Amino acid sequence: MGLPNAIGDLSTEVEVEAFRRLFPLRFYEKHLSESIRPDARPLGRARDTTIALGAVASANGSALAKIGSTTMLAAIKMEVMTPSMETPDEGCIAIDFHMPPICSPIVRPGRPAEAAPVVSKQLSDTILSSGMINLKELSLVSGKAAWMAYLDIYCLDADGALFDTALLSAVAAFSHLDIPEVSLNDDGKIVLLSEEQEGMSDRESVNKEKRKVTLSSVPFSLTCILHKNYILADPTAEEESIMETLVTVVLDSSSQLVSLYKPGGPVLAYTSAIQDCIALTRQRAKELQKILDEAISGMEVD
Amino acid sequence: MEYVSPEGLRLDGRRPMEMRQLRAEIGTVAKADGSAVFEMGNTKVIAAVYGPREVQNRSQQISDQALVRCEYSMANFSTGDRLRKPKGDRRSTEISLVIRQTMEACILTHLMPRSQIDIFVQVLQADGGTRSACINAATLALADAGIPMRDIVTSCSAGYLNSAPLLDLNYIEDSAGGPDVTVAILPKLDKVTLLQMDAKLPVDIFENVMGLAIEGCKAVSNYIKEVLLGNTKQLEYRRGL
Amino acid sequence: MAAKPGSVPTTYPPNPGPKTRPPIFKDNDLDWVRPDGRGFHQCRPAFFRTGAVNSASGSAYAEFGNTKVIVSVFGPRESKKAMMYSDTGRLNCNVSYTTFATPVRGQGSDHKEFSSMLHKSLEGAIMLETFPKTTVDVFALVLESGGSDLPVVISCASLALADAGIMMYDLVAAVSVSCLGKNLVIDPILEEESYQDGSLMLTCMPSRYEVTQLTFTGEWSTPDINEAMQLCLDACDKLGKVMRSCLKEAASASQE
Amino acid sequence: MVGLSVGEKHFIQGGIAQDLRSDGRKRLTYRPIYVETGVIPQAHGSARVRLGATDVIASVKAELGKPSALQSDKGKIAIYVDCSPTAAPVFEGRGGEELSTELSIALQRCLLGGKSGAGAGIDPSSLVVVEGKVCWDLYIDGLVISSDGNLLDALAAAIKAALSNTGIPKVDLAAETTGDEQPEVNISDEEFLQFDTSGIPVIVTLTRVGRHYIVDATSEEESQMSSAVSISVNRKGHICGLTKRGGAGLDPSIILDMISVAKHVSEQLTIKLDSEIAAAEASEEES
Amino acid sequence: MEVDREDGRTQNQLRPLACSRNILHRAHGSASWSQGDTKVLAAVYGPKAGTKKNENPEKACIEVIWKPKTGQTGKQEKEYEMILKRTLLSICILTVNPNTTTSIIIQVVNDDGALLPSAINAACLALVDAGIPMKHLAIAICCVAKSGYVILDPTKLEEQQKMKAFAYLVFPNSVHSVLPEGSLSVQGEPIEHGIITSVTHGTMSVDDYFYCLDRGRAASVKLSDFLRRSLQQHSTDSSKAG
Repeated sequence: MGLPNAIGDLSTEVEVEAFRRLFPLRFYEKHLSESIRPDARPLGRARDTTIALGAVASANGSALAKIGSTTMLAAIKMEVMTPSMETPDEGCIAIDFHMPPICSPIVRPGRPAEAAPVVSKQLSDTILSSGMINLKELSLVSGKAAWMAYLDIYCLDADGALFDTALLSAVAAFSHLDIPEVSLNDDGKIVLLSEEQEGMSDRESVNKEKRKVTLSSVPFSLTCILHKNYILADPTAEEESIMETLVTVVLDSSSQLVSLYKPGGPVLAYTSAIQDCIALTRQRAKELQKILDEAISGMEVD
Repeated sequence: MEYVSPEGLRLDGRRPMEMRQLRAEIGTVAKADGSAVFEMGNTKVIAAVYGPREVQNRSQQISDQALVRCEYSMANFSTGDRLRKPKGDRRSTEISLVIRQTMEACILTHLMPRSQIDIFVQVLQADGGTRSACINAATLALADAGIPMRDIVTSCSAGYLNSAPLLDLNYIEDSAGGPDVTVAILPKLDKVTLLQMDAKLPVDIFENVMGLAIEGCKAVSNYIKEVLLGNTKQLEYRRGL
Repeated sequence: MAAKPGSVPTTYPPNPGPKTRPPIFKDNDLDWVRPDGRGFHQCRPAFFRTGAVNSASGSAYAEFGNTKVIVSVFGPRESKKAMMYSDTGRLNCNVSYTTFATPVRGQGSDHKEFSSMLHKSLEGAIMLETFPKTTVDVFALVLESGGSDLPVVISCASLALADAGIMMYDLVAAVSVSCLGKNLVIDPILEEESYQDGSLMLTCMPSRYEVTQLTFTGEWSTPDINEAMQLCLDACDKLGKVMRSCLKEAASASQE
Repeated sequence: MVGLSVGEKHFIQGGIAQDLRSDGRKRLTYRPIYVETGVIPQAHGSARVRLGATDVIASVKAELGKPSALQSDKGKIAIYVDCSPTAAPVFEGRGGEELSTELSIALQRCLLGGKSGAGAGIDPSSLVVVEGKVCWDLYIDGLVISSDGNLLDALAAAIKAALSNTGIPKVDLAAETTGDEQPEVNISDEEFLQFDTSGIPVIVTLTRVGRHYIVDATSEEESQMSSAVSISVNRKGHICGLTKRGGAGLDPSIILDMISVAKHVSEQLTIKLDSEIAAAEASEEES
Repeated sequence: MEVDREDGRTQNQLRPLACSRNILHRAHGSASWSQGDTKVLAAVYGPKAGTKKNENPEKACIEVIWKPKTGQTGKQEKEYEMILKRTLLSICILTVNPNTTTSIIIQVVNDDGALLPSAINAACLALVDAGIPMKHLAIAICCVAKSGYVILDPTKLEEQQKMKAFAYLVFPNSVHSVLPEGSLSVQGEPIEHGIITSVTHGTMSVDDYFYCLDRGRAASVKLSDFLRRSLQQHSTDSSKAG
């Protein structure tokens, strides 16, 4: 057992930064044994989280969410479509997740990041299957016109827990969504009911009542790292790259399980660990709900 | 549609065995090592040859022979209806390959190991028979660049429409959907280096049509030789020999 | 447009019909005010902040009215492809838009023209010989387009380069001017840009008083050119001061 | 890539400093321009321009289209440039794309005027057939066949020549149509409309080598430049567009000086080009 | 509680399983796996020299290419590729062949539900066929949870019926090991009780999920037996032939 000792001896001599780069796993394990993480967080604590609503003026709904330094900008643009024959009174949501080259040194222009389509798929699965949005509310004229909500989420800074931040920004953008008031014109097209026309035009608004979407059962998520017997909540990019087993739990407001996502990883998840992760997520969902409520009430004051 | 009138004339007034007007010009691209314009009626192509030179991509280097590369591209305005095609579509890739293989067979590649020869052909106007015109232009450009070759390669196409073999199809005849036989030969060695056909044709008629195309190739080779000779004489004259 | 594979229904934005172009102002109508109430020669208030993206070597965020831009700088790092040896560094620029940046939902694709303009505006200011054999990547994302996008991107990029500690001769400030009828308006917003008769964009290194890039469109007489250039140079000078103070603030904040 | 030895570089720079360039020209002299029109019979108009060893072709094709909703009284003009790999092996595959886009954008900026169409070489409202319904869409394609510097000036000259050579078929309305229907039109195959090309500017590129600037640089000279400014000037002497290449900064007063030099040079260039175009047209009609 | 299933199965009944190995001659390893009408083909090439950029060269690297039955590779396929890659990485011994890349190509022949689990099982078999060093096998199964009961191995129709939640689960198979008893268990739980991969769709209660886990784990034993039997059979066949 010469090697670990050698490293141990070395650790007293080399500087902390150098040790961190040379033996990242040992560096982390030393911290974990003290129940603390290098950024001074306890294992189960998530990073500081902020939400700013209405970050993009040209969109119908938008939000900027930050968890630690991971930053996501989500914006919704509403367009009109003809609903499909099978669901004449339902609208549609198209969700896309982008990782532009600005967000991380590994993304280069012209070659999209490998993670982007995966997170994109995960997001649309989660949002659509959680039943957060009733697609019927997006209907305008049954069989003729319905809203297509284009939700685009841009990662501005990638530092771990991409899915959690993206989901939070998406939920916040929906809660900020203001559906424009529209009417049906003579050509059968939906047009904006602009303020100056209101007086003289005899057209009626087709969605006077439906200017906001009701969010039933909002999904919140928490990603945890499983490493040996430790569970680390809300990992940074560095932690994700060193300890590879990730579990993402999504719970909705009524604590129903929307998704439990563990794509492989060297550590096996036992029932007890999963129960712990779910418990952490329950707690986190409450925190996030509070942050979101504060952001919304902050908007209403303005 | 009638492609040959009862009087035995084709749509553009030619006889079935008649070739379109040929025109060639050597040295049109000043910066290239060799270049030529070749016209067959309304079909007009430019070929430029760069090399033999150092291999750009080291991994492609061949230790005992020269690397021959070819790129075929069509100008946006070369066809009747304006189309902006992306570069490197399937058709251009295929033609590039055909030209490359044909030219590689006649270049004495073993004389220039570890080097690279680039042939670029650009179609300015397409009116049928671009493949043949490109090969002819490439031959001239290679000769202009002074690259050692076994023989010049010349190419011509022939088709079979309204039960008549037709030499050197133009675009309308080409798009009629009948068989189209493209042949390239080494005239001095009397060997065929390229033979392509893309439709069904009885064997005896095929021999007929191929024979016609070979005759066309020979006619092209006579013209090309004339042009090369004229060019050489001019060079001689300029050098005051 | 060919339909995309898959069953994506075609959609349209609910705009109130094709607008007939309202004349923003008539000739010689000097009483006209700009849509956002500014004077003709008045720039929008500029807001800059460095260090917006943690994972980048340097970054900056800029906000001019509704124009919001974020720029990250990576490197100097290993050149991407097996590129030939070079005894000076390389600069690689890329500008892209978000899908929701423009009033009509776009594709969010790369903007080749702006990418090459950004490159040309910056290369003269960077000491490329200080990082041989390597590449500095400058990536810009326009979060929201509110007019004068390119000048904002350029100014923001030079700030991000400074934040990344890349050696430069000077900061690069950029300003554009639109020509509407006989009037010159500085720092135009999107609406003004869509009706402009001509435009001029100038990027310069304010302390060295050198122009690194200059573009014109439309028809200009010599006196107009003189006037517009002077307008831009003055504005660049002011902008340069704002940028410098932003850097100073960041530096003093990090010292504390 | 132009590979030059130190001696060659000095020779070029020294020659420019003494107002005697390596091919015997003065700093502000163009190489001889050869114009040939009607080189692409399938197009509505075409021209080939040679400037020394630089060789470009421009073609104009017109298609009937619908004007955009925002500018219902204007036709659309688009300029695309392609660099053929015959001109240089580096243009192979996608290698020429970067330069092609740059040239296309520079030409659009210099020839098509501002967003509202003011200052355009060709009045886009002359392309309208029925307002808001039918207009001509003009597609201008440039192709670089051989490149020896100064591509932008050569392309602009070729486009000007191609437009002078362009005849657009006359269009008659077939029948009165109302409402939203797309009106039917007859395209005449006998009568052609010509453009007024006198307003199309010429582009003069001034390349700065050392402390001097030269026009119509060859690629060897371009490799020695510190910066270059392309200025498009119309017959009235107004500047219709300007782009700068090359990274080095310039003092604003130098730019103004360059503009005035460009104006001066453009007068001679316009005259020379017009006479070449006229000669080319005449020889085309003869043949 | 009895549930009626379209094909008359009981809720815990799997569809008929079939698998075969070494079906492609050019590939280094290959296998096909079918569960009812779902059929997947997997081919393994490698280990080839070198890893891709951004991968750790001190370990072996795995690359997964998912070919859908029709159409082009989209987001769904990218997600499957990522899940498959991570799942396989966790069962392979990566330190044996450092700085190499093993490619696994998955071709969907027919999709009738439980596609991802079938692909994981097929990939596992193909890896064994190619002789890639592995810690243990992975057994994948799909469970559908519906208010209090669970059905296993659903068909496409059963997957698509709305408001149903389903989970794809991957377990390690039971290890026959020469190591002393207990060394393979973590915290007293046997290794086959751990989850390698879990992917869920749709909303379910937490209890339902754990119920899924239980049933899935029970069924995975059956699958594991089937896998082991077919592997042993093949190896005896080939040893006879050899």
